[in-house]
Amino acid sequence: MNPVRNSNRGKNKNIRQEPSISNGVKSKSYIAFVTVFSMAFVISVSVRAAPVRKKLAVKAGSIITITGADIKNGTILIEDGIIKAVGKKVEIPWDAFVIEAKDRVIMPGFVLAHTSSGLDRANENVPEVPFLSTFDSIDPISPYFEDSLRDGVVAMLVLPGNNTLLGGTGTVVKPHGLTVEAMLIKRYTGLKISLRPTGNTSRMGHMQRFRRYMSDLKDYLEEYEQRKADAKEEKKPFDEEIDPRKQPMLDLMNKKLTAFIYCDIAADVLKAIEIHEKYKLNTVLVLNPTCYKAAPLIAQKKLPVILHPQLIIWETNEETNEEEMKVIPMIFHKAGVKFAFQTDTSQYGRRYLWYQAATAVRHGMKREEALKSITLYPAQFIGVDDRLGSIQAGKEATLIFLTSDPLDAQAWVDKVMIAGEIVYEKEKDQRLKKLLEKPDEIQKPKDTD
Amino acid sequence: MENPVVMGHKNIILISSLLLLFTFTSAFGSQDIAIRAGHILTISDNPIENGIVLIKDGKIEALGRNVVLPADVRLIDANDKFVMPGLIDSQSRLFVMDSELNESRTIAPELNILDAIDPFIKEYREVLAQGVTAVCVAPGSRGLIGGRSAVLKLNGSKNVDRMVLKADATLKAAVGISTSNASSSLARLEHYSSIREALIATKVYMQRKEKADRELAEYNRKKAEYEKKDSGKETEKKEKPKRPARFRSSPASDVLAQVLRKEIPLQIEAHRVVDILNALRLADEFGFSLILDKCTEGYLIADEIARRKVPVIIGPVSTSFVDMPRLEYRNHNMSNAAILSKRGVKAALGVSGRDGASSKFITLAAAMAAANGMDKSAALRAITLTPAEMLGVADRIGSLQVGKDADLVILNGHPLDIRTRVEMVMIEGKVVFERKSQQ
Amino acid sequence: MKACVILLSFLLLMPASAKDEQSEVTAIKAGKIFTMSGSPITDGIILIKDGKITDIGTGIEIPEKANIIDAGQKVIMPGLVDASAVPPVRGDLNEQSDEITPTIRISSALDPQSKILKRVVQTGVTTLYISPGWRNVIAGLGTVIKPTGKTPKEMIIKEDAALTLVMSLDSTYGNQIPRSQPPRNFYFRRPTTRMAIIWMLRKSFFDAQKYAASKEKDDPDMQILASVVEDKIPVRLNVRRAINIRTALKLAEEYDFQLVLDECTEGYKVAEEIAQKQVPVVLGPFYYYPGSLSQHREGREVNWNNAGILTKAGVKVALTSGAQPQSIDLLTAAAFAVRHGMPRDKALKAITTTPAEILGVADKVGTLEKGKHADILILSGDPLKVTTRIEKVILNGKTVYKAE
Amino acid sequence: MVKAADAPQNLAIRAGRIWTVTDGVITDGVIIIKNGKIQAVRKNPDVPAGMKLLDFSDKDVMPGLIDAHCHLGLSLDIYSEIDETVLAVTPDMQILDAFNPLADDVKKALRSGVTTVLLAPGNKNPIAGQTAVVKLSGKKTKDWILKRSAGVKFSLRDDALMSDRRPTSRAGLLALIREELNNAKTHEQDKPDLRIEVLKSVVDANFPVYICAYTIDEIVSALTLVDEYDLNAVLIGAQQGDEIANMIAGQNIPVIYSPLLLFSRDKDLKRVVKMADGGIKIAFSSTAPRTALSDLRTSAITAVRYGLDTEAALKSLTINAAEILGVSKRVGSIQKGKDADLVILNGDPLQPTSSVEMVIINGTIVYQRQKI
Repeated sequence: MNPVRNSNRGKNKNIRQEPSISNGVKSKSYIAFVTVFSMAFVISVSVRAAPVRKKLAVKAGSIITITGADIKNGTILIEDGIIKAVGKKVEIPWDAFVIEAKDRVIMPGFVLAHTSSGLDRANENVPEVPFLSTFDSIDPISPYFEDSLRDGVVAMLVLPGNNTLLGGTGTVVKPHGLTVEAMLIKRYTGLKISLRPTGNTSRMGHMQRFRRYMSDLKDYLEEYEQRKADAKEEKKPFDEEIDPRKQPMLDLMNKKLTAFIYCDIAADVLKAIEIHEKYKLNTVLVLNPTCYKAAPLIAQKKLPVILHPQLIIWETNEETNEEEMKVIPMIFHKAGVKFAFQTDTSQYGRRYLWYQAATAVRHGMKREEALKSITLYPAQFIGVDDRLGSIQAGKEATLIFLTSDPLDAQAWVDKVMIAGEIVYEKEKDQRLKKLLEKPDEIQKPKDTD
Repeated sequence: MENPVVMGHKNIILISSLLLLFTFTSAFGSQDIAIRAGHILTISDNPIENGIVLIKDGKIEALGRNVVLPADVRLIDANDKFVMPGLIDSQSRLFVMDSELNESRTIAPELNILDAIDPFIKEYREVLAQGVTAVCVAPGSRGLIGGRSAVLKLNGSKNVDRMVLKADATLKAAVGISTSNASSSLARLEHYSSIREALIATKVYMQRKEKADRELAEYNRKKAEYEKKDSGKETEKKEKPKRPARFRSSPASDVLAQVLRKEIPLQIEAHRVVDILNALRLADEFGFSLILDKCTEGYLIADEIARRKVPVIIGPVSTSFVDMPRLEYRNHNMSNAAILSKRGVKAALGVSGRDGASSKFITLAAAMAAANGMDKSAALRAITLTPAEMLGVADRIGSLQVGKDADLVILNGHPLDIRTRVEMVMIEGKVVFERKSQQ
Repeated sequence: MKACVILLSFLLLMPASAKDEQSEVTAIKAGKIFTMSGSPITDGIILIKDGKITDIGTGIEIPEKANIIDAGQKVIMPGLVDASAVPPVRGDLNEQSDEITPTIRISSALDPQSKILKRVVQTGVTTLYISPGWRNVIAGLGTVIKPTGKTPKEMIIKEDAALTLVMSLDSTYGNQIPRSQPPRNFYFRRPTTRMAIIWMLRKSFFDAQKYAASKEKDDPDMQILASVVEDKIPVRLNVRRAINIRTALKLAEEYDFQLVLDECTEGYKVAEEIAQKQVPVVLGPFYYYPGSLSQHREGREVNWNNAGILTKAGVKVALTSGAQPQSIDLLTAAAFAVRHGMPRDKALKAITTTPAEILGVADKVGTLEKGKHADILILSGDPLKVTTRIEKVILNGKTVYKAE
Repeated sequence: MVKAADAPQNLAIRAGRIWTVTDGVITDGVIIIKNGKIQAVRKNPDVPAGMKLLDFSDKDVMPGLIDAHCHLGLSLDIYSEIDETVLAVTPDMQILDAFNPLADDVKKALRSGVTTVLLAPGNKNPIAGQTAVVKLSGKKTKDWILKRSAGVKFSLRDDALMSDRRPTSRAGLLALIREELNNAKTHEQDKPDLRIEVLKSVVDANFPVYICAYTIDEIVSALTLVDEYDLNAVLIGAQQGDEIANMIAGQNIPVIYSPLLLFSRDKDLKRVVKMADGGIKIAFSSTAPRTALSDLRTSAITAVRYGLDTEAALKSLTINAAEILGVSKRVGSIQKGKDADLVILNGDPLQPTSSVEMVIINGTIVYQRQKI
């Protein structure tokens, strides 16, 4: 890790002690505090204050509000990027700019609660690095973000990968903007803990390493408090900082950070719960498919879950020797667990959040619930549900315009609006054209001989 | 240092309550159960013919020829059958994946096998079906000091803490294990000495710790005194006492300290004569309570072992239990158990099979030991009460005695007869296995 | 607990399949039937007798003792045909000891108990073409099988269905060039370049032609190559780059053999030429990103609409899993082909009739017609909706999968 | 222990139970042995004069156990001289040339009651070499070598695939075997070639082949080969054979079953039972020294544990094996005229609690258990 950067982070109290920076206004002011990132301030503001019309009225063929009932031929009234009203008969002020979307389905943008893409490298090879932040590693021009926007994702929590015991803290960004600061929605959210042993360590060693770290932390704090007490006693001034490298774990324990605990096998879930309860954390479980065996436990503990992109696995039934299809989202759904989906590009569909939801619906999940797990729930898990995840008055006007029903493979994202500003339009998407249309005839070589 | 097990206990006790419901194949609340059996092998005492075992809230309430049955008791009729305590495999690797058995570090006493337990693996059902109700799982033999073992019950719980009968049952160590199949005389030397070093270091550590505690106490006393002086009418100013440096405890050393204080026995895996002697020498020097594990060539120095009253867990009885006999088994002798027990060594039998499923053959192991000279009663004791005593759980399991857990097996014949089938298995009064009729 | 669930699900499953086997005739009623041979039938009936379709249409009267499966308003379509599936074979699919191994028959190594088969059935695939791996220039003979039966004999419906050639760079992988050190094993060998691959193909077929003409028939390798140039066995040629596709077409002309193109990643660039030569294409796995293709050197220029562009140009296109265990869901593949620009009807054909024709088993499978195998899918809705699920798979008239 | 050097003398053995295998159990009987052969087996206990009497009135006598597939006496250290892997096809190799009758594991085998074994090469060659049937003790060649060449061993296992030798794939493996057999078929006599001669006798003269195949696909390929070239075949291993028992029985191919390892899952341990019930002739094997030598009897005992009929188990240890190996004229049961290869146990042979007290080969005591 880079000591200079860390000492900066250490000194800068605003970053750490600002109580959950969640809504847009606050986050602006919060960034403003950050003297070291004053540059960021300028840009992020300039992005917000881009040529957004002050008042907008979107006339939609149908509106999926997520929290409320769907609305046919409704209107969404937007002012300064915030939704003012939504409904069938919303009267449009004379000075509002009207966007006609009669043949479109409009819904809140998708939210991705866990990804490690868009980073140059996802994992540090030292096991305990809670003080690292993806903020310093996000690559704004990575095609991943471009694609995410194209696919209707408007917010994503970028966390370190699953190969590091204490991997570091995450950053919530929107896939739009030329710098990380411009993309930033919320930084210093979530800390990644991975229970999968790496290298040649066993689970015994891995857990022991974790306990060791925690007991050291305990020692450190006791000593710190002792020194403080002594200073008080001797009426000396006490200006010693908490070691910035330890701060994130402390914030984890006083719930300023949410723990994103990755479990590789079902047995790891038990350990995750153990940790969750011992340290009284805010916990979100990031699960491998086989963890479904622990679903009843998770349901009982009411822990939120982020599912692996692979939603269907097969297992051999020992008695009959038959292959049995296990539909992971259904197992959790039946158990009553609240979950969000993840994506990857390893096969057809999985790249799209809407396809993941559709897969669950295919196997019997309620449509409303499925849609929630790609919008509202992930927004809740990463603490941006006060501005994203549904279409309600007061929330940010971050919407996607679809050509037809979101769960239909033939539906395309036609427009993406972030805080009242249209940031993506399909017909202007050159790359998509290149991917879908026939290139100009390349001339044939003359026949030799 | 924080104890993971205790910690866990406080926390996840809730889950278990829920899990109980669907983990047990059939559970009838806390109704009393009486088993009328043709033969009751108590193991601790003589067998009882045509007796009754009375079970109340998971414990054995009474047993004998004439037990008065309370009203509304559930009577299980086993007139022509055998009843015996649940079997124990003291060398099992059930619930642990191969990859999790060993840690790359060589001296790692702070490790705990409970972190490697995967309650979701299915093999245990087959083991249970053969009458095994408890297993002792220890780390593998790759590390010199591999970590602490634990005694688990096969009660089908998906929650490790509910399975645990005893955590930190032993600390597992190994000397002279050949990693390749080449001769390992050098490794042998190195193993012995590095374990010895670790123990010596621990002694020093303990002294330092005591000293630190003393100093702290002293300081606190002085400080209190000083403050008193300070507050009262000060006569002559005393200078303020200095706080001693804070003592940093080390999880590893703390475990070894427990060993030296005889709180945890050291279970040393040794095959060849020289290794066994090394283990004994260590015990002589440091005076910890030793359990010899495997002890393949023990029969060659039975008296040495007997003289020191060191208990032994023998296994595998037959090399059929291991896939490919390693160098350690070169002088393997199926009479090992017989010879040792006849010379008065306290000998338990383990399967020490290649994987978890092997534990289901514990009775076969006992039978083989009997075939090679161990008398049958001793062989049966070696897979029930003896291991229970060694592992410090004899107050709960291992024999049929009033007050002990109702972990028992009902068989349709003598346990050592190959044609005998397990009819029913109970753990703490709950039926966890019942043989289907068509089988 | 889990055991109980499993047991239950099986109790649910058993009766259906059991009954199918007992009773003589099975009759299936459904709201909509995509026969793939003509226009869809509404409220149709299919009669099945010993594994074959005996009658199909509306208003057919059902015999007394027939076992009736009433699919209600559900949708029925023929079992899917994967023209490039993952072989149910253990271990290495490539015989690495030589780059020209025509006598290798993938059928000889079939594993009837393979998990792959049991899974693939649940995704609706009832006919598969499997071939040796792609690490040899001439890899060997592929086979058309059905995912049922205890022995290869029972599974195979067309042995020696095609000879697999590999013109993509895969056939050079693992080969080392003997430079300073002397060749130690057979990995020191040709080909290591594109030109060498094509040279070897030319050479083999040149010899094959001579052999075919000559009298004595004593070389098993040549025997097979000869039957290719004699047009008895078609060729499946794995190729990705446009330039190689051209070469392949030329080669097919020179030695005139029946050509089928495999994978064909850059096919969209030379669609017209392929169409003009009337060469069918079996599209390989779909990749979102240029370079995400494992053979990145050849996958720089992916086009999502490869299938669409080829079909528009008039090429016969089959959509397949591309022998990738990861992507085995053909229905989804078709749905996305349509999303990217392939006409709907063509997409449906591309996973049923077209592959059946390419594999030369169109007389047995691919459509729902009198006399054809009773391979039937019962779907909860439209085949190309991703929210539609496979309710039941009927293979040779027997229910082999039923969703809980 | 009585030295194996003693001349085979005339013996009378009185036993509590005689498990003849072929004609039931005789209680309180006597076995009369004259120069290495069984001269009589009778009920009434009186013994002709001038005969050394071994009195085992409270013990059981059974025929010497036959281990139908093992690699005994081939190992200097824990197994080595089993596979000749430079070439993939070595039918002319004879395993007997590598056999050391005085090896350690041979003695161990004797102690566990094994008197006759099939020696075989390992599984690393598709066409490995010629097997042999030998007794584990005996002075004159004819006493202990029952068959110098009992057949050719094929291996369809993955072990026969190597990354740097043909074949590297299963398909390639079968292609190779077919190629070799076809060559043998079409081979002209005028150019002699030992390798091909052997294979010729396989395809033309019904010379036995021992095909090692464990999994279903391996077994299926084996059956196809047998069909194609109509081979006189025996299956070795055949672990998952129960899945296609009817086919194996249909082609009536006997099976030398792989040892029942004591770490297998229940469903695998039940397989052999299903096969026996399916009408397949089963013999047990130890593949020693890979697995422990006690395995031969333990295999049978475990099979009984999982439901195998005791008589079938007993036969599989003795007469079945003898028949499969084609040596049933001399060994495999306690019958007049057969070699006096006997095992004395202190109880029912199929109980794990009973152990071997004495082993006799050709009327000579070759092992006697000492008291501890």
